Amino acid sequence: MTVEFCGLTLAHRIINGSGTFDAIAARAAFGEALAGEFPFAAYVSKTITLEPRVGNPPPRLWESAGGLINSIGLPNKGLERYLEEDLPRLSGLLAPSGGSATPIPVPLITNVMGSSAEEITRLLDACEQHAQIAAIELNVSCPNVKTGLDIGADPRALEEVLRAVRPRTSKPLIVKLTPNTADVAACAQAAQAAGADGVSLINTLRAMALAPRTRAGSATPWLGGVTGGLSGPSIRAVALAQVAAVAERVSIPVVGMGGVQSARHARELIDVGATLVAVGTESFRDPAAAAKIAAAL
Amino acid sequence: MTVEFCGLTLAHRIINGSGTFDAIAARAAFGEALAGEFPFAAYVSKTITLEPRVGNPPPRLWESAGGLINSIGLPNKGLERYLEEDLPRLSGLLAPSGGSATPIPVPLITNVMGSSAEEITRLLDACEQHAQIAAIELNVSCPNVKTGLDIGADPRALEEVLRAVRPRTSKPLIVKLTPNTADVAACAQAAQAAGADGVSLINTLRAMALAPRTRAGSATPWLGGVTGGLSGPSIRAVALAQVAAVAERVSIPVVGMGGVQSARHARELIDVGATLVAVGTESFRDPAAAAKIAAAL
Amino acid sequence: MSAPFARRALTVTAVQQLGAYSVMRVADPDAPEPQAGQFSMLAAVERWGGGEGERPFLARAFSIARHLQGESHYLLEDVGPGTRRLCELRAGDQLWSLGPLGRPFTTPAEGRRAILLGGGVGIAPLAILQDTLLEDASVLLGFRDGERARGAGLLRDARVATDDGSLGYHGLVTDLLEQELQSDAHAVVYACGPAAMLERVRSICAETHTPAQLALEAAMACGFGACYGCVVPRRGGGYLRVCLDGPVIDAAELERVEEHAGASA
Amino acid sequence: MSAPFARRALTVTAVQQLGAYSVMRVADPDAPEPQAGQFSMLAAVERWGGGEGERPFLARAFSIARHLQGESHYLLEDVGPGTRRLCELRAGDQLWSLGPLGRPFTTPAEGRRAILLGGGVGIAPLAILQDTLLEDASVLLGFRDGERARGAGLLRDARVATDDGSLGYHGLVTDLLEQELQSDAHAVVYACGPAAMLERVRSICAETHTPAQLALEAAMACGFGACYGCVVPRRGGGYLRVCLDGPVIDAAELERVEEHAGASA
Ligand SMILES: Cc1cc2nc3c(=O)[nH]c(=O)nc-3n(C[C@H](O)[C@H](O)[C@H](O)COP(=O)(O)OP(=O)(O)OC[C@H]3O[C@@H](n4cnc5c(N)ncnc54)[C@H](O)[C@@H]3O)c2cc1C
Ligand SMILES: Cc1cc2nc3c(=O)[nH]c(=O)nc-3n(C[C@H](O)[C@H](O)[C@H](O)COP(=O)(O)OP(=O)(O)OC[C@H]3O[C@@H](n4cnc5c(N)ncnc54)[C@H](O)[C@@H]3O)c2cc1C
Ligand SMILES: Cc1cc2nc3c(=O)[nH]c(=O)nc-3n(C[C@H](O)[C@H](O)[C@H](O)COP(=O)(O)O)c2cc1C
Ligand SMILES: Cc1cc2nc3c(=O)[nH]c(=O)nc-3n(C[C@H](O)[C@H](O)[C@H](O)COP(=O)(O)O)c2cc1C
Ligand code: FES
Ligand code: FES
Repeated sequence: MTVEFCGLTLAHRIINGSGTFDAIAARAAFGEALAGEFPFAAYVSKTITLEPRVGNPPPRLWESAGGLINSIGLPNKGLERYLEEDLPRLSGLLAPSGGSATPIPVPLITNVMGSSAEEITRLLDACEQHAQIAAIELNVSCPNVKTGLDIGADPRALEEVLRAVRPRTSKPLIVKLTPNTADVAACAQAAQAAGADGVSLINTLRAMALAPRTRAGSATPWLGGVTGGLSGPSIRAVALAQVAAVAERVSIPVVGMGGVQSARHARELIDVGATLVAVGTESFRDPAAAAKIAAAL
Repeated sequence: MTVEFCGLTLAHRIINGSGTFDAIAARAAFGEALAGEFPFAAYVSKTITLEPRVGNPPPRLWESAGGLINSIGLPNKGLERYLEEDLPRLSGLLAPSGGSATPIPVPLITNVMGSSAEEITRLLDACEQHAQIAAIELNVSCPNVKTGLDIGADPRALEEVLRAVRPRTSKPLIVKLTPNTADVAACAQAAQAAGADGVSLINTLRAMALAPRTRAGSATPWLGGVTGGLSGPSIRAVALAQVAAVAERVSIPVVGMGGVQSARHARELIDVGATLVAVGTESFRDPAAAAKIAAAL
Repeated sequence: MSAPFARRALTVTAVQQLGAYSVMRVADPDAPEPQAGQFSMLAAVERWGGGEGERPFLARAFSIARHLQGESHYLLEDVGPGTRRLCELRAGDQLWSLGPLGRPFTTPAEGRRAILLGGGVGIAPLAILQDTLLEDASVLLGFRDGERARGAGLLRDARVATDDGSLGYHGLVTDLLEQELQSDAHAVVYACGPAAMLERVRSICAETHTPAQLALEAAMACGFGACYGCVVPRRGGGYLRVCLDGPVIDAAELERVEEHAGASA
Repeated sequence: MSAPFARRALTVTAVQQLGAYSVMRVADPDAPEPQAGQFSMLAAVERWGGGEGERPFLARAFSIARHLQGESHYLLEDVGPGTRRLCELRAGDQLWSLGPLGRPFTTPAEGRRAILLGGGVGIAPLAILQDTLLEDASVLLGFRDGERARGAGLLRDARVATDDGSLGYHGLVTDLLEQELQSDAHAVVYACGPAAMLERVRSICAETHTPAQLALEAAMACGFGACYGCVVPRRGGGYLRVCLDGPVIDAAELERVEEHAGASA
């Protein structure tokens, strides 16, 4: 009962949302055996950038009604150290594929982000050298240095960037769309037109929280990064609408995510057209959530 | 302690979100005395269109995590009957203004929507004849007949429409922005540039729900209107981010709304730059919510 | 008299099991006297939320089943996160209540004999109707099974039908209605229950030219006409708001009773 | 031993009031033996949500205060919707627990005398430390007031300081630390408490060249290194994840203890 996705063979339909599961940290916390019974059918890395980033100053988290706002700020070691240090430690992951079937290797999907076609080109070129990377997820929620808007928010701008970078990789290219846009389906169409092999959505919704007032002073943002991204159950109905709109308009496979907590939620995204479903915030509440959902699907 | 807003004098800072309080129905349910101690400092009508609309087929409601999805479909009597039948019944509303001060008349803000500049022009022209209408709120979350996108989702398109219709009314014109856009602040700037006297936000986020599966059949949308709009606490952090972004970029007054449940929430919207705060979904849980918030501010 | 314009924090005074249902009593001494057919919007003061799907969030509508000595009685069936939470409440717990709301039942035209017809948890508003307006009406109650049929104890002198034959007549309660109307057609029917039952009542009454008042249900966000969410199609076009134009609606106003417009069976 | 890779539904066996705090005991017979300084991510199985601001939603971190005969003990202070809900639980109620997680305290270098220093609810991990590793350490505990100072009963032989003088030494518990270090500087400090206290401990220990292990706090979404939300600045640049690199962190790794990195006072 394996699943085909962009030419990859997966143990089941459930993967992780980028930045919501650290396989290396998880093995430190839960033991090395985890590698042999990995909860996700594919492992998506945290967003990797050309240069190392330390991320935003704390506080980075705010709990909202049925959701979480994060302002992590994409901390990562930078492309070079990711490829050198992390990649070797991510080999050999296996996912149970239900019943007594032999476990299936977990392909690695490296999520990258750059603020220009040139930066993305350099990221793709470097990944191209590593057979261990099975596919690329391109995070286009990166603010354009010129306009300040996400490069993925405008279909034309997105198509232009993608046309420029698409030839640089022979690996399946999945575009992680931004939900903070007027017409996410038009963005998905642009990605398809530019040669994307798949799209994934939704990323977090732009959100904000203020620090609880302690004295009569002026209000200050709670998050070190000022604004953050909303995830979890409170965005699930928005995710369902966006995934449905996208799946209706593109023929490439869709990875649906946003607030999935149960097999029922995953099934709903599949029902509206997703091929795979990613679990993000719910893994924080229970690291085994994805495994339970995969088993119950 | 009255508040000035677009030249109107209000008893306090709390008004209703369009379509979330029916003053005529409320007087039927709670008695005529309500008119003399109206909970909102201004009364915003449900969206009025040129022609009558019956609205969407039921089901129209879906409860989500900390929120509500509605697919009401803007039922209304149409412009003519609204002006003839409803307007006279909405005169004489008074709002307590705190302590023993005399109550302040509640100005009427008529919310209108049209799918083209011509339609909006006809709506504004008709309202112009009625002194009882203190201000106009223009709902630009109306899908453009040509593109299918909300006319308010694109700053350029929005500015063009507004420039065409702005001269038709001498009343304060508040533009109710759509949150389903890449850059709500750019839309607000466009509204300001075209002569809007104020902006209000956020309207509901596009969302969807599927009917609970009863048998192994294909999944069907729950809502009669297929998609709906998400409101309530789950969108509050998104509202705060959008109101903050807008208030930073425009000098006209801002009406903030989205998930307000308490004076603290209202205060936060004011802190990031709103002049007035609208209460919507929370009034469903307690019709006196707005009055309590106004008293506690 | 109209409802106070705010939800009120009330105290649960007693909860009793009645077969598959709970009867919850709530002290509400200052409320205006509710009329038969009216409802309240209820929510727990503490921990309303955090159930299945991070719900409930909105208040829920419940028929006032009885109002005695300053206490409102409600008949509850656990069908989801909202009713589950309310069924958990115990004497001393706090409840938000808004109401009484909605258009009540009205007394029959002179000379017509009243028949009260209830199905499942929809029997609730018939109890207060029997208490206040129609003490001598015939009472026909239908239930899915024996556990639910114990709910019939809420009313006096009821004839009971069960789907599985475990109590009373084996079959639909609407069969009993047809028998009653055959023996004396000069009647008026007051009905509340599942949509399929109400639709059957509507069509029987239409055929036999029997006036009928149907207490409908619909998912509600507000309960007082604000959200336009609780609609059912009106005969001749457009929609009725169940909370404002109902919940008691003259059967003649409806073309048919739609799937979502009834109580759980 | 590492933690099982899933949250586990456990049963509360007892809840006791200890002044301003609650001590909750949870049956956890199958868990690996926790080490002093480790924590669990806890959430109520029922009704986790629906409190203030429609929260809590995420699990909350709690130091394992003690682990005896297959039961984990936690010391809880009600400071918000999550702790409030947990403080409501009673024997028999179900709890989600993930853990034990995090880097524990380590034994002192040969010859150094241990001083345990706790503030407020931050005394919790010192109890298990006293139970397992450092039975003979001096124990200095600081509290805001007398009600909270009753929490000192969690440990044996503690010297207590209170901000308001209602019990023990009138002043900061770090004053007591300075006295102790003056009498015998060859010590190692194990501390957990409010950020301001930990910062004072860090600076005293830096000045006196006393090694110190600080158990930090930070708002956590996951507890196992997945979210990168729980960071504190590391001396020399970058950040440490409190859940993975801590909660017990060598004071030398920190430039200073920031405002959000401590327990409630
Ligand atoms: C006027 C009136 C009087 C009533 N009187 C009584 C009474 O006396 N006693 C009584 O027990 N009940 C009564 N009801 C019904 C009661 O209000 C509902 O059973 C209750 O609202 C269900 O809430 P829940 O959370 O328990 O279940 P829900 O989960 O809300 O499920 C109820 C139904 O709603 C649908 N549904 C499922 N999920 C959702 C969702 N997320 N959003 C929206 N709809 C959903 C499904 O069709 C489901 O079967 C009355 C209703 C009305 C309108
Ligand atoms: C390793 C570790 C061990 C701990 N051990 C213990 C222990 O043994 N005993 C104990 O009682 N506590 C302990 N804590 C602290 C405990 O986890 C917190 O008190 C708890 O998470 C608070 O949750 P709450 O919902 O009750 O309060 P919250 O409302 O979450 O308030 C706690 C603080 O968070 C901030 N805050 C307020 N609102 C929000 C929001 N919406 N989103 C994010 N932050 C907000 C404020 O600064 C507030 O003071 C420990 C924490 C850690 C990290
Ligand atoms: C703490 C956190 C960190 C995240 N980091 C990234 C990231 O680095 N790159 C990315 O593309 N998405 C990131 N996301 C977005 C998730 O992958 C996912 O799109 C989103 O959270 C919605 O899914 P959920 O509701 O299941 O969490 C992050 C989300 C969270 C909550
Ligand atoms: C049931 C319902 C009906 C609404 N109808 C309208 C409408 O007719 N016109 C409009 O501009 N906004 C409408 N809105 C949007 C609200 O005015 C408001 O922008 C939104 O609900 C966010 O605020 P809240 O979270 O406080 O509800 C409606 C919202 C709801 C929930
Ligand atoms: S429930 Fe809101 S209008 Fe009827
Ligand atoms: S709490 Fe998630 S990384 Fe530490």
